[in-house]
Amino acid sequence: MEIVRPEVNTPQEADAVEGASINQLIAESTSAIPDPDRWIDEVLDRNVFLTTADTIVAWGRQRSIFPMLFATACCGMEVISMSVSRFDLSRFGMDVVRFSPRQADVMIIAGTITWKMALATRMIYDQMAEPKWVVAMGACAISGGTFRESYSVTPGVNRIMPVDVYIPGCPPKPEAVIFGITRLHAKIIKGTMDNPMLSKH
Amino acid sequence: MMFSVGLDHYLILSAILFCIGLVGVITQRNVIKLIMCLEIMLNAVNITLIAFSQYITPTLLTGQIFAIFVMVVAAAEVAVGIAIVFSIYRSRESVDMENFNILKW
Amino acid sequence: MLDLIFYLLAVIALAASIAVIMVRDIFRAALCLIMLFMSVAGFFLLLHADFLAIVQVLIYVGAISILIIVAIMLTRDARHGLPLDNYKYWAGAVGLLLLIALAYGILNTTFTLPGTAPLEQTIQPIGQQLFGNGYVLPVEIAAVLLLSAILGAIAVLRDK
Amino acid sequence: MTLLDQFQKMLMTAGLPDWAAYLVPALVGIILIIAVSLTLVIIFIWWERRLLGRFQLRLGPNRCGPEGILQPVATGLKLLLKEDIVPAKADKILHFLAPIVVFVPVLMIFAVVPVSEGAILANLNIGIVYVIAISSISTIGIFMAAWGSSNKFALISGMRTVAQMVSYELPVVLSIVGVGLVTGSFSMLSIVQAQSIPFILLMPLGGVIFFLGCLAEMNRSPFDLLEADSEIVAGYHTEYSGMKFAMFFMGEYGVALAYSAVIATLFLGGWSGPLLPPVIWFLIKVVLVFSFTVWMRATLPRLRVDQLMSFAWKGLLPMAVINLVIIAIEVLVVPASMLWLMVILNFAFAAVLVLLWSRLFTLGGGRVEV
Amino acid sequence: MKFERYGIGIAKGMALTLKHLFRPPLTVQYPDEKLVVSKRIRGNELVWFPDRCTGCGTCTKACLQGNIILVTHRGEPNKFIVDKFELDSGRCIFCGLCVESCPYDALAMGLEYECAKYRRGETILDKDKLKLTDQHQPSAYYRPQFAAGLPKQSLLIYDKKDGGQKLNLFPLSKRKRGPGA
Amino acid sequence: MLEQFGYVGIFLLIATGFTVLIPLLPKLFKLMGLIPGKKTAAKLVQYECGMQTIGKTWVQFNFRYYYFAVLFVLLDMLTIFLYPWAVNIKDLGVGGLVAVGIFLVILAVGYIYAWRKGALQWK
Amino acid sequence: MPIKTEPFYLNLGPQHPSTHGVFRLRVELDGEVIVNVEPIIGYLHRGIEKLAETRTYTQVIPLTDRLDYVASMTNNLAYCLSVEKLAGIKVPERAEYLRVIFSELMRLANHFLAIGAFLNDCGALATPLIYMWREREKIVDLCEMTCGQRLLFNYMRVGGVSQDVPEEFMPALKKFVAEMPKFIGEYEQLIKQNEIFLARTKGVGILPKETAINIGASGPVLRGSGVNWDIRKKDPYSIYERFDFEVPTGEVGDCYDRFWVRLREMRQSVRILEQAIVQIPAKGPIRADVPQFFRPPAGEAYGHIEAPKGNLGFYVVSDGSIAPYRVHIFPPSLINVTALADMAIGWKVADLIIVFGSIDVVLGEIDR
Ligand code: SF4
Ligand code: SF4
Ligand code: SF4
Repeated sequence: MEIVRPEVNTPQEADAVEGASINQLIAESTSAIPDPDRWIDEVLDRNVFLTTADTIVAWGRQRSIFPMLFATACCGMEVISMSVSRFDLSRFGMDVVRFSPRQADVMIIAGTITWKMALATRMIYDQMAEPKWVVAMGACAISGGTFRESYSVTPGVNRIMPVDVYIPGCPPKPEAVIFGITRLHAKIIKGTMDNPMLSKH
Repeated sequence: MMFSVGLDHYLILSAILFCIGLVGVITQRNVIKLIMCLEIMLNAVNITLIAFSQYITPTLLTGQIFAIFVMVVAAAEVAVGIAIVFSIYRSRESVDMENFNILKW
Repeated sequence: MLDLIFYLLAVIALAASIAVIMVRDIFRAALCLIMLFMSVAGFFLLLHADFLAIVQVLIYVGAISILIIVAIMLTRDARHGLPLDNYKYWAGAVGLLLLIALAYGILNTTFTLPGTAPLEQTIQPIGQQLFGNGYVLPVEIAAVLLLSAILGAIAVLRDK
Repeated sequence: MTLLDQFQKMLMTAGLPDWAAYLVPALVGIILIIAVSLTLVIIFIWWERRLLGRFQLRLGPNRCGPEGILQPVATGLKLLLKEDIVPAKADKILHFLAPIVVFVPVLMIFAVVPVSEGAILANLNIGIVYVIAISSISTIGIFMAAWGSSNKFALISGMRTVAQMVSYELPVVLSIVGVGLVTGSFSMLSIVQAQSIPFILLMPLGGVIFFLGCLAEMNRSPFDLLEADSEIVAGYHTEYSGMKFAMFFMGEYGVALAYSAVIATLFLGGWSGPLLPPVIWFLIKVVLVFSFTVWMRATLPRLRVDQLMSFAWKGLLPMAVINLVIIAIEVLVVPASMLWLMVILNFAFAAVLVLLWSRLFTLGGGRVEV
Repeated sequence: MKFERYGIGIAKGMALTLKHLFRPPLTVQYPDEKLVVSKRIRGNELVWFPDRCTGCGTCTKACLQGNIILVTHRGEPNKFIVDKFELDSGRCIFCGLCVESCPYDALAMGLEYECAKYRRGETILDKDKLKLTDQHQPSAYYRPQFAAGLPKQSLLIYDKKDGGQKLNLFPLSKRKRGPGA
Repeated sequence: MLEQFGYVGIFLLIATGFTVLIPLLPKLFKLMGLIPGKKTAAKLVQYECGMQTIGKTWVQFNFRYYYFAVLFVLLDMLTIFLYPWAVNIKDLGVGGLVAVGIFLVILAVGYIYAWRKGALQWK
Repeated sequence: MPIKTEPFYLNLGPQHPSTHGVFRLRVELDGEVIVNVEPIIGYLHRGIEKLAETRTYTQVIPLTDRLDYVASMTNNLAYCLSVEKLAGIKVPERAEYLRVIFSELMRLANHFLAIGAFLNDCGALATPLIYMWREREKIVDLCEMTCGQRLLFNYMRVGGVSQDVPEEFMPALKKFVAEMPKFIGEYEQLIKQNEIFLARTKGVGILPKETAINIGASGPVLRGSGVNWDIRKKDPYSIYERFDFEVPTGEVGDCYDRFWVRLREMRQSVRILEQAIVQIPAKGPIRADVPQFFRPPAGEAYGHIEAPKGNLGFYVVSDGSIAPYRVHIFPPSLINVTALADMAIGWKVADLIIVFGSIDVVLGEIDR
C-alpha cells in the first residue's frame, strides 16, 4: 500500500488532499499485514565465510540502532523514562535519537495511532531508509488498545505497516521496552543473516 | 625545479578569463550573475598582476600589493553592488537588468 | 609537474568560468564561481603568492561568495535565472576579438625577466611594503574606500 | 626541521630521486594523518557520548566492545549498509557533493596541526590563517547540503549557517591577529614555540573570543543552531541517510577535534609541557578542550540566531578590536622579559572590558541590545 | 534588564553539571541487573486460577473493553465449567478492573513484564498461558495474600543500605550479555 | 613554501579521493545486494514532519541579515591588512601601529555609523 | 522597509521533536519570522468522550487517565469529584488526604516534565529534563508502590481511592518531601539565572493579562500573566481549604514568568505535601461504599479542579443507567493553546518552539 499524493500549493489544497488520502488509507487497510517472521523457525545453513561477513554486518546493525521515537501519546512518556538516566537506552547505542526518518533504523511507535495520524505514520515509515524495523509499543499500537472501538483509532499499526516486535502493556514498563529491544536485536541478527544475498538459499 | 610554464601562459589564461567575464557582463540580464561575471574579470586581472609581480619584480611584490588593493576594490564593488540590487529589488521585485534603468527609478 | 598542475587548474578555471555564464541555475553558477576562486587561489600558489592565495580563499570564498549566495536567496527568480538576451552572438564576437587582440599583444611582447628567485614567504615583505615604504597612504585610502562602501551600502539599504 | 624533512633527507641519502623523496614521506604522512585523525574522531565520538552520559547521571554506550568504545565503529558499519536516499526533488549533484565539500576541509585542517616538535605535515608560515580560510569552505558545503536537499528545514538551517559564519569569522580572525602580534608569525610551529606562557594567560580575552568563535564554527552548543533538533529537526542533513549522513556526522566531530587541537595549539601551549612526552601533552590538552565543550553542551541552552549575531557583532567584535590594539601596544612597549606584566595587564583589561560590555548589554523583548 | 550578572548564571549552571559528574549514575543496566518491582505491580500478563474460577463472568463485565472472552457450559448443578478463558494482552490495558471485580480471587495481575512478542498472535493468552507456573506468578495487586512472599521494591529515594536502588560511581559494563544480546 | 603547499595539495587530492569514495561505497554494496530497499515514490518525498510540503521547497528565503553580510564582506578586508602588519609589528614599530590605528579608526567610523543607523539591529 | 519575499508554509509536526506529541503547527514564515500560526489538532483524537458513553462509571476512570497522561491522577480526581457530586457521595477522610497527596505529587510530576521539556526546547541538551526526571522517577516509584503502574494509575475511584497505600509508602514520601527543596534549589541554580536562558525567554511570547483572561486561559499560563487565580483557593474542592499555601504569580506574562511560576508552584506543592503528611489520619476507610456497577441518579454535574495545567472540568450527565449519558471534558491545554498564535506571531521559529513549550500542553487532553 502506498499513498501517493499530488503536489499542493496552498494550505487548503493540502488539507483536501490529506483528507482524501486518509480515506484512501482507511479503505485500503482493512486487514492486518502479516508479521515478517519467516526466519523465526527456520534453520539456516550457509558457508563459513559469508557467516562471518554477515555476523559483522549484523553486529553493526544491532549494536547501533538509531531510534525514531514516534511518541504520540502516553507511551511516549515511558519512552522518555527509558531514554533518561534510570534506564538509559544509550547503553545500547541508541542515544542518537534521530528525528529525521532518513537516519533512523527503528521506528518505535509509542502511542495511539489515529487514522489521521496513520497517514503521517505511514509516510514517515515509507521515508525511512532500509533496513528498517518497527516496534509497536503498548496496547494502542498493537491493537488500538482501549480505543479500539473508537471511530477514529487505527486498530493496530500492523494494519498500515509490518511490525517486528510487539510489546504489550499500557504503557509497558521501560524494562519491558528494553526487553523488547533486545528481542529486536535478536531479530536483527537473524534477519540480517537471512539476507538472500549473503546466505545461499 | 623545472618551470616551463611562463609568464605568457598566465597572461593568456587571464586574458581568456577576462574575455569570458566580459561576455558574461554583456549578455547577462540577471544582475547577480552580472556581478559574478565582474568578479571573474577582477580575478583575471589579479592573476595578471601577480604573474607580473612574480616574473618581473619577484622581490618587490608590487603586483601583489596591487592585487590586494584590487581585492579591496572588488569587495567594495560587490558589497555596494549587492546593496543596490537589494535596494532596487525592494521597489521593483526583480533582478532583471532591464529594470535597473536608473532614470526611470 | 608544476606544468601539469597549471594546466589542470587552467582547465578547472576555464570550465568554471564558462559554467558561470552558461549555467541557468544561478545557485549552481555561484558554486562554479567558487570553484573558479579556488582555482585562482591555486594559481596564486603556483606564483609563489602564498599569502594572497589564502586571502583569496578567505575573502572570495569566505565572504564574497557568501554575500552572493545571500543575494541569490533573497531575490526572486532565483532558481531559474533569466534567459540570456539577444546580444549573445555579438557579445561572443566582441569577447573573441578582444581575446585575439590581447593574445596578439601578449605573444608579441617580450618581457624582461630578471630571473631572480622568488621570495620564500610573502607575508612579511607585504607587511613591510604596506606599512613601511610608501604604501601607507594607499592603505589609508583603501580604508577610506571601504568606509565609503560601508556608508554607501548602508545608505542604499537604509529604510526609507 | 620537521620529521617529514628528516624522513625526506633519509630517503635522499638512500638514493631515491627527488620527486620520490618528496612524495613518499608526504604520502606516508598524509595517510598517517588521515588514519589517526579518523581514529581520534571515532574515539572522540565515544568520549563525548560517555561524558555526556556522566553529566546526565547515566552511563552512555557501554555494551559494544570494552566500555562501548566500538560503538562508533558499529555505527559506521551500520550506516555503510544503509540505504542511500536522494529525494526526488533534490538537486542530485549538490546532494552528492555537499558531504564531500564539508568533509574534505575538515580533514585538510589536520594537515597543519603540529602534534609535537616538528611533527607536522605542512609547516605553512600562515598556518592558522589557512585553517580559517579552509574551514570557511565547509560553510559552503553545508549550504550546498541545505539547498540541494530541497527541504525547508534544511533551508532554514542553511541560512543560519550563513548568519553564523558572517558573525563569527571576524572575531576569530581578529583574535588570531593578536596571537600573531605576540609571536611574530602565523606558523603553528612558531606559535607553539613562542608560548613560554600559554597564550590563554597572556591574552585571556583573545582566547575566550577565539574559543567562542570556534564553538560557533564547530556548531556546538550554545551555538548549535544548525541542527537545533528541537526546532528544525535535523537541520541541513535532514534528507541525508546512510554514508552521506555519516560523513556529516564525522565531519562535525572532526571539526570539533580539529578546532580543539587548534585551540590547544594556539592558546594552551600545544605540545609543550613538563615530564610527559609532547604527543601525550598535546592529546591531554585536546581532550581537555573537547571535554570543556561537552560540558558546555551538557549545560547551556541554545542562543537564537539574532541574539547570536548581536552578541558577535556588538560584543565580540569591538572587544576583539580593543583587545588587538591593547596587545599591539603592549608588544611594542613591554619588553620580552616582562611577559608576566602583560599577563597581569591583560587580565585587568579583560575584566574591565567584560564588565563594561555586560553593563552595556541589555535584554529587551527577547533581544540582546546595547 | 541588564546583563549585570556577568555570566555568573552560566557559571553556576556549569558548576552544577560538574557536580553531577561526580555523583553516581542512576542507571540500572537492565538486562543484567533488574530492579525489584513493586509488590502490587500490574505486570503485562494476568494469572488465572482455574480451580477457583466459577465462571461467573463478573470479570468480563468489568473489563472496560470486553477483552476477556469467557465460554462456559453448565456442568454440575450451580457450577459452570470454563471452556475458554482468553484475553488478548495486546489489547489489555492492565487497568486491573477485572481483578478488582472478581469475587472469588480467581484472577490476579501477573508479575511478569518481559512480554515482547514477535507475532501478533502470540499476545493472545489462553487458558494455558494464564495458568500459574514458576515463571508466571501473581502480584499483590488487590490480592494482599500474595504480598508476603514478594521482595521489597527497590526505590530510587533510598540508598542501597536502606534497601534502595544500587548506585555505583564507576559502574563497569557487564561482561555477561542479556538475553538476545 | 611551495613544497609545503605541495603537501597540502597532495593532501587535498588524497582527502578528496578518499572522501569521494565513501559515498560511492554504498552504491557498490547496493549493486552487490547487501543493502535492501527500492525507491518508491513515497520514499523520495522530502520529509516535513510526515506532512506534505506546501508549495515549492526552494522558496525565496527572507534572510534579514543582509546588512550583516554586506558589512562582513567589507570588514573582512581588515584581515588582509592586519595579518601582514601583525607579523611585522616589531619592525614597523610605532609608525606601523599608527598607520594601522588610523586604518582601524576609519573603519570604526563606518562600523559606528552602521550601528547608529540601526544596521546592526535585527528587524 | 525590509525586502519583501513571499511567505512560505512550514509544517511543524505532527511528528516533530518539540511538539510534545502529535501537535501540528502550520506556520507561515517570512524568512525565519512567523507571519501566522495555525494549530491543527486532531492527530490524537481518540474519541474518549464518545467511548465514555459506552462504559460504566468505573470503567471511565481508566479512560480519564489517558487524557492528561503526564498527571493522570488529577484527571481521575476531577472525574470522580463530578460523579460524586452527581451521586452525592461522601468521601472518607483518609481517602481525601490520599487524593490530595497524589494530586500534589502529580502536580510535581507534571511540572518536572513541563519545565524539563521547556528547557529542552530552549536547546539545553536534555540535561535539565534528565535531572528533573530523576525526581519524577521517585514519584513514579511511589505511585508504582501504591497502584502497580508507572504512568496510568487508575487509582481513584468514585467515593475514594482503590486501595490503601502500603506501609512503606509514608516513610518514603516523607523522605521525598524532605529532600525536594534541595533539588528545586538545584534546578534554580542550573538555569534560573543563566544569561542565555534569560535572553531566550525574557520578554518572549508575552501574553497580556487581559488577553489571558479573555481567552479563558488557566493554570500557570494565566498566573504567569499576573492573575491570581487558583481553583484550589477560589473554589476549594476536596480538602484544599485545610492547607496553607500561596499562589505564585508572574508579572509580565512572558515565557520566563510561566517557567518561574511553575518552579515556585513546585515549592508550594511540597509545602502542601508536608502538611498533608502530618494531618493524614493513620487509619480509616479509603473508599465509600460504592458498588462497581453503580447507577447515579439522573442529573448532571460539573466538577472542576486545579489540574497542573489549569482548570480541568468534567461535565457528567446521567440518565440513571449504568453508563454516563454524556461526559464532557473541559481540558486546560485546549484553552491555553489558543493563546499560542497571540504569543508567537512576529517572533522566530525558535521562539515559537519555546513559547509552545512554555504553555505546557498535552495532546491527549487537547484532542481527547
Ligand atoms: S497503550 Fe496505553 S499508555 Fe500507550 S498510548 Fe495507548 S493508552 Fe496510552
Ligand atoms: S470473575 Fe473471577 S471467578 Fe468470575 S469468571 Fe472471572 S475469573 Fe472466574
Ligand atoms: S486488566 Fe483491564 S483491560 Fe485487561 S482484561 Fe482486565 S479489565 Fe480488561
